[in-house]
Amino acid sequence: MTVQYSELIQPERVHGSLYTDPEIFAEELERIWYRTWVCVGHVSEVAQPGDYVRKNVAAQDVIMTRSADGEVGLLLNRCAHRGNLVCEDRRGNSSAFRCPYHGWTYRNTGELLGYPYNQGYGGKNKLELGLGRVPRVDTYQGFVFASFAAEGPTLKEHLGAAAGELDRLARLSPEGEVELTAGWLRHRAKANWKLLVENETDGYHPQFVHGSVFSVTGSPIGALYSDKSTAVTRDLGGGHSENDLRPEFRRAARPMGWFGTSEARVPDYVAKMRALHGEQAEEILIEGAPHVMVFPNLFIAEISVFMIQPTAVDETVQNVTAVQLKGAPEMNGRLLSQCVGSVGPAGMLLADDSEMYERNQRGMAARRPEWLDIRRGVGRERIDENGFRIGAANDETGMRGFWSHYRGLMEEGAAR
Amino acid sequence: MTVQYSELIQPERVHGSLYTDPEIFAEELERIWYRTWVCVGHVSEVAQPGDYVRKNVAAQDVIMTRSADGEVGLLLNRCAHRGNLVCEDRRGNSSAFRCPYHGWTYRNTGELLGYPYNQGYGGKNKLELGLGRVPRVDTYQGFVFASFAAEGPTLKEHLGAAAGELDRLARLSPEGEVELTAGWLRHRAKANWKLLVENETDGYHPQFVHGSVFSVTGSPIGALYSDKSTAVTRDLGGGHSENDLRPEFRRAARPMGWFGTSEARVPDYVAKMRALHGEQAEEILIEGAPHVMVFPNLFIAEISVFMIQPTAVDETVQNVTAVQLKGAPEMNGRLLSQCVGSVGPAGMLLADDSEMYERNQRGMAARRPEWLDIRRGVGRERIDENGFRIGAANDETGMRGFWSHYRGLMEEGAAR
Amino acid sequence: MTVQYSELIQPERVHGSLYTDPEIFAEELERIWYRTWVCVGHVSEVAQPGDYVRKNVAAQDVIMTRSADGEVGLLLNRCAHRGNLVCEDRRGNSSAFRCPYHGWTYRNTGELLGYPYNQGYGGKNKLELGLGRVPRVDTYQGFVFASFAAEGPTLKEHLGAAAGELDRLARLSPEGEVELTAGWLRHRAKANWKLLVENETDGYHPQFVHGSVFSVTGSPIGALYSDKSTAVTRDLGGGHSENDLRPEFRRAARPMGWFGTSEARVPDYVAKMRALHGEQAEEILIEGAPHVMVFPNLFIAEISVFMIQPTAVDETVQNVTAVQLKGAPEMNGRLLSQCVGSVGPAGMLLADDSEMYERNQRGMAARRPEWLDIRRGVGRERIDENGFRIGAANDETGMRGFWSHYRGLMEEGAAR
Amino acid sequence: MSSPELGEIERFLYREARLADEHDYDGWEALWTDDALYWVPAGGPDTDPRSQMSVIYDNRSRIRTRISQLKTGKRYSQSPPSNMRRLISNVEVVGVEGTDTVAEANFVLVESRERGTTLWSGRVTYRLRRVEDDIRLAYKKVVLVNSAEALSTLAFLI
Amino acid sequence: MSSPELGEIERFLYREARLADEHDYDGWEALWTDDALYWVPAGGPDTDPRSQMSVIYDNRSRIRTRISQLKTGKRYSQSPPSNMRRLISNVEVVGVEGTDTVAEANFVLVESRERGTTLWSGRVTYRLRRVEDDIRLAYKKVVLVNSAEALSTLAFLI
Amino acid sequence: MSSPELGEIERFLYREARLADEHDYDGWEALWTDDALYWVPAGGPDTDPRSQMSVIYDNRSRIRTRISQLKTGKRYSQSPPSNMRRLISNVEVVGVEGTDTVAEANFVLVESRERGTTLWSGRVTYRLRRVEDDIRLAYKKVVLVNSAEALSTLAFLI
Ligand code: FES
Ligand code: FES
Ligand code: FES
Ligand SMILES: [Fe+3]
Ligand SMILES: [Fe+3]
Ligand SMILES: [Fe+3]
Repeated sequence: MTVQYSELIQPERVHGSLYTDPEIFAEELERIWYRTWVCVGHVSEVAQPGDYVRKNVAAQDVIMTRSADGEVGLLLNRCAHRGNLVCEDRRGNSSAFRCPYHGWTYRNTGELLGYPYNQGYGGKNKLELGLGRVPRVDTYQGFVFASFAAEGPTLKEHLGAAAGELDRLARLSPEGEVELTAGWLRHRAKANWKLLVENETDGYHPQFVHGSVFSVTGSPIGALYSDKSTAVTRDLGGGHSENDLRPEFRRAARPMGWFGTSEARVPDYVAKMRALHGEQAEEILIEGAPHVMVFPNLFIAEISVFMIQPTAVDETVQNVTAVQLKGAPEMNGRLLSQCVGSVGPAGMLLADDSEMYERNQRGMAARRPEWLDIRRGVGRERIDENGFRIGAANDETGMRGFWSHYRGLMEEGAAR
Repeated sequence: MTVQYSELIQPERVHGSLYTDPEIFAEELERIWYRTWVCVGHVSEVAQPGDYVRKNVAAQDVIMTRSADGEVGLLLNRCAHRGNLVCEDRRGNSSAFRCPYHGWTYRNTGELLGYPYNQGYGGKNKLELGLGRVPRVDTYQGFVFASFAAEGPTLKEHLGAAAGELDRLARLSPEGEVELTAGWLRHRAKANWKLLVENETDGYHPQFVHGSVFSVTGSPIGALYSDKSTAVTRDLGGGHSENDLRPEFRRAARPMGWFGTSEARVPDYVAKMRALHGEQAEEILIEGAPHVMVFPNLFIAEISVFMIQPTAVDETVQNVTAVQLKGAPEMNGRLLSQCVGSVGPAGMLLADDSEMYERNQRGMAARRPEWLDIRRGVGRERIDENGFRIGAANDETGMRGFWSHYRGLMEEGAAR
Repeated sequence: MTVQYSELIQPERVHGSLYTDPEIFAEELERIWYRTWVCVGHVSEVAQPGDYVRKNVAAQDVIMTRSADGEVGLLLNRCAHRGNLVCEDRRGNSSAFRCPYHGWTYRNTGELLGYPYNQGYGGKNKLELGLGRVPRVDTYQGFVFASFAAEGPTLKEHLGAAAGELDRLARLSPEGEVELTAGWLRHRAKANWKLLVENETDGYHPQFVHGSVFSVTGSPIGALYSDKSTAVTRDLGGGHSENDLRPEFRRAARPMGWFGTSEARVPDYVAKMRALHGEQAEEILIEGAPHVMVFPNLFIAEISVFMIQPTAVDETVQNVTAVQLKGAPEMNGRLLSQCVGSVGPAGMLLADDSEMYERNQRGMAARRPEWLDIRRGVGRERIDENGFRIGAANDETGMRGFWSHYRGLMEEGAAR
Repeated sequence: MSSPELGEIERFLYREARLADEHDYDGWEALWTDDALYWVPAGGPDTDPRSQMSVIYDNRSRIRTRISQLKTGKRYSQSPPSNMRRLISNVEVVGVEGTDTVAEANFVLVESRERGTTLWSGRVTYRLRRVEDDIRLAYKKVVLVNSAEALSTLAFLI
Repeated sequence: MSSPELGEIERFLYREARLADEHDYDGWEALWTDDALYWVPAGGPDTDPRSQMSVIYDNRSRIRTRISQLKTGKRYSQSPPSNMRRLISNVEVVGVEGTDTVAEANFVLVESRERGTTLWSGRVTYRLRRVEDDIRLAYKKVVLVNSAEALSTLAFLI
Repeated sequence: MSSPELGEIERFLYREARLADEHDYDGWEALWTDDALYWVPAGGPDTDPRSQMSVIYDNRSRIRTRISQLKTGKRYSQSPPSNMRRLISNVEVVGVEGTDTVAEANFVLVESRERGTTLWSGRVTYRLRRVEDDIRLAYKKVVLVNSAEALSTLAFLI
């Protein structure tokens, strides 16, 4: 029988089966992952014409390419002849792909260039075949997004208010450009993808899950999510949300404080920024980077960029890399080092988050309580000056935003 | 389409799909494992207030606890907030459980004690949430049973005549109490759980499967199941059955003979028993311990206690420990030693039983014959003085009893 | 909903789901593997009365036996009592099988010989039970075929024109008999079985997939499949097809050239053949061995015999051994050596084919293009003098023949 | 008599491993002293074998029984026998107890049988004694890394 | 001071492995020199750790932080800790860099925790330095065979 | 010339393992003598390679062909190549045959490629010959523990 999402997703609680039911996972692929805009990478990963790198959209093996005329495209890694992989290497540079099985060749934009022994097809150019292309590809601040739906909201419409957060990130570069050139850690968790997404938006867990590292490093991060914090959780709409730490940073009013350092440590960077932004630089350097979850799979935690890839109802791969700021060599080494220490399989933060996702998934096997509670902060939510719903730093406002958008997509999908 | 149990389960044969069909396994969980009384452990495992130990009912991860007021309870290991495991340690002592994800705490009886930063919920004690409890928990002779059905037959009703066998076991202790304090071997078999249950009730296989160890040890056990044996297989009703070896023990009339030893070897124990039971002691010491299968998952083979846990349609974990008799130190070392030699992954008996379960499961992949035969002894069954159906020592009377009860539960479940 | 094979299988393309859908795989087992004639082995593997060897038909574990009166039969490896395996050894010689669980014994033709403690069944010979037999077993040129359908086309009818190819193979023996006595390599591929079958019939891939070994050995094989080749691909009907290389061999007109050697190297063999066949020997020695795919699972590539066993929708075991020619000791060592170098997990040819099957299966996970193209050569097919459809050496004529027969069986099965 | 040094100990442990892997039951049994103790704990490394369940807790006579059972050919959990090889590595001489030298090592064992392939691993403690100019095994404790989890049948000599 | 020879190096590597397997955090940390570098590359063996992501890239002070975190008992990814054993084999002395001896070895590590059993394997490069009459670890690089694939959580000391 | 002793043999076997693991095809081929025999039996340890199928049964010239094929870069089953490491352990010198020293060892090899991770294990017999002041490999027989089961593609140098 068909899943009743309106019953499973309620304003203050969601049902455990959403994380364990293979049928629901299959529907999510069709209604979310192969329909809405999903982030697959960044243009800086294919900087030169001919550059390519293999990426994934859920189970789809796609090749992100840079064509001769500089266009970034996404091809499906499946030969039009008999379905062989046309690309085995993880990355490289080539204007064309050659399938090893029978030697068919394709331009890196997907067009079939040729096939050996063409008389078997009545000669050259007789086949109106080519590599599958992701129907819609668009970028914002260099982040590459894919949609398998030929029609639907534009990327700008999809991003909505989240776009501004990507702008804030890019603005931290003296050249206004982020680069994701440090390669990716790929971290596998035995957990449903939504447990990762919710964790990313969750300001309630850091003091507990990350207390071990906060205590030994004397990190101030815990405090940012404490009861006293003036930081807020903001539902940006469209399933996007942010943990807005700026109120705390503004209070401290320390340029570069958001990065746990001071102007003195990164003089060239600060100089460039002040030269470029004048008065406004102070604010930029104080407010720092965003902490935003872009539905459904892009998470930016100040210095780290995560892209979530669901691989099974109970398995997810979290890809993560360090933010690199174009024109800020002084910053980039620090950004990388801090990111490497925090994220991935051995990260002092993410390893423990991942342990939580996995225990969470195992806990879901229990028959009761059937529900997950998401009511935290319902009673103290308010609407900010821009009309966004906001809660306290450790409220579940972001999750509720996620779920209402999720429910919309899943029911819409059912309707179609 | 729905499974027709009346066709699959016939008086003298059962269909192979009962052991291989995932849909049937899913129905068994609902109609048997999460409904009838299932044995999960023994009160002696949580002797002190605050003691807890993790247990399983099929796929359910439950915590067996002893509350401050001495009550034994069963909690589901799933936080009421977001479903994380609240208990990772296998055993311990604590009056409360603290979920590591956001620090919610629960009393070891399941009540929610508190949650950090309670303003997010409008203050203290605003949430009517708690850990899930197994609806019905009851004990008999210290064995702890769980039923996920809020209503239904009482444990006494469920045990019926099998209760007397547990009494017989307890009676072997000078203090009338069994203890299961030796810890558990956990033995995984790639076989459906019913192959284990049937094997436990099967007096036909020992001479063949266990001939290797009987021959090298000169064990008399084989003979107890031979054609000449006066022992009987008894259908105790309710799916329970026993291999009643007392006729043979009475014939031999050797106190402690049932345990392969003599009075002289355990003088203190025998003295205590004779002092306690007077005349009746002779009978008790001659008749020894029961050999009983309590539906669906508790098997007592004289000195060993088994609890069966289905983990998949073709995988089962058999948990086993040695009977320990309170007040009988002289016996307990011997009981442990003999048990360890016999059971578990390397046991000289059980390793070969397990090999049979697994070959049996593999054999079931064959398309024909489609059936398993359970007719053995049908022609020579009789009703004993207490109205129980009994067969010869190596007859399949117990299996037939199992299957008629199983069928009843599965059809009843369908009706509901 | 039911699968519409007429939509999935079109004249010039087939749908990717045919290789990935578990439901379709389940239907294939019923409608093809457990119905039509499947090759399981060769009589020479059970040369003596009492010889037995374990074989598989898809998931069915069968025992190929040679009875006392010399009959070759196929028994299912499942005890009629409780379904245990009755035979654990891979091969041996015995007139009977004894189930280890309760000691039931069966003649190697399946009849139940006896059961211990027979009073439990009212005495001897009271049970009309026995090991399951494969309903129909027949042989051609010593190849043993099984059909689980009690009725249906005879083996001769099933083989049709493919029978002649088996004759051609046997004819290469001075005694007119092939022997498969070299044992089997068992090669596992993470790929659907049809990807193997199609690859076997595919004359388009060798120059590309096997270019590495051709180039280093200077092998002429590549050329046989080139655009210039006069060899043909022949649809033999019934899903069978061959890559007929004889035109090329005839052109070269070198006796033993088909085997990459010359008469001088195998003088005794050639002498025997000429003595036996007189004039016709020249033709036989020039034309050599067949390269034929017998639906659904027997593939003969000149000197190697393959039997394909599907184990899951995305996993297949390819069993392979060297052709041995009775009465040709001079040839057999060479045949074995060349076969071992070419096939199996480390084979200089088959390891790369297998890599292609597996990449092909992975490629099929992509959503587009949804189809596999099988049109190659459609435009230049013709009918040969015997009424068979033939294409060029590297055309997909064989695949099209496979699919039309496959579709027939799958739709017929649906109709039943 | 001098207590054996590392090289000699390794040779002995490799021999013991080979005899077990190859099901040379008599050869393996002959390695043991009369006061032998062969222990595979369950549920963690530090249980008390006299009060807690063990996977194996054999004295010399039970070792003999175990071997005799295997030799019947009807110990079905090892008939047909497992195909297996074990690597003994990280051999450390940790001390001397009376006449015995105590050594420890890590192992992985890959077992293949019809059920499938199983990977076993853990830490072994050996007590070795020089007898004549040979070495004997007085004590072997095998702590499996997964001793706290459910185990598959372990009927071969570990 | 003479550079250590193979036997001494193996003893050291086995000790290092044991301390890590047994979660003897202080003992393990004490093995390191002050200029320590502990590196687990990601995405292949030859990335530049100063411009590319690594699984671990710890200098001495970050090693201390990592150890301190583990010692809190609230590093949940290792609390409860993994049960594990690693085999260090194929130890080769590949050269000398200044005062350090460079050795390489292969390893397999079998990890058991509630999540399940995980097999880890790879090649390790060690830089060893004689300090007083002891050996210290100046550099450890662990190249996992599956460093190009998605990895499970790796919070124990590898 | 003296036959090599254990330490020298182990160094050689570790080198051979490293060259194979690292796809140093020329280096690995150079280890072989002209009368080389490289054998991986199928269906058990004791088949007759002249009448029974083997996974690999290469004489010197076929080894050359195998290596040449790998070096084309178009041996797709190893292009891209497997990431792998093998542990060679339990090395035993079992005897001398003519000028050759016969050694045996156990191994585990963890292979990672896009298909997934595969664990290989077994027993190896080596025949080693001293040539000048180097050692050469005259014979290598690899008996896989699962040689009786269906095997995945094994196109790397085992
Ligand atoms: S499958 Fe790609 S060329 Fe044939
Ligand atoms: S999940 Fe347990 S406290 Fe949040
Ligand atoms: S199962 Fe074969 S004799 Fe009982
Ligand atoms: Fe976190
Ligand atoms: Fe038994
Ligand atoms: Fe091929």
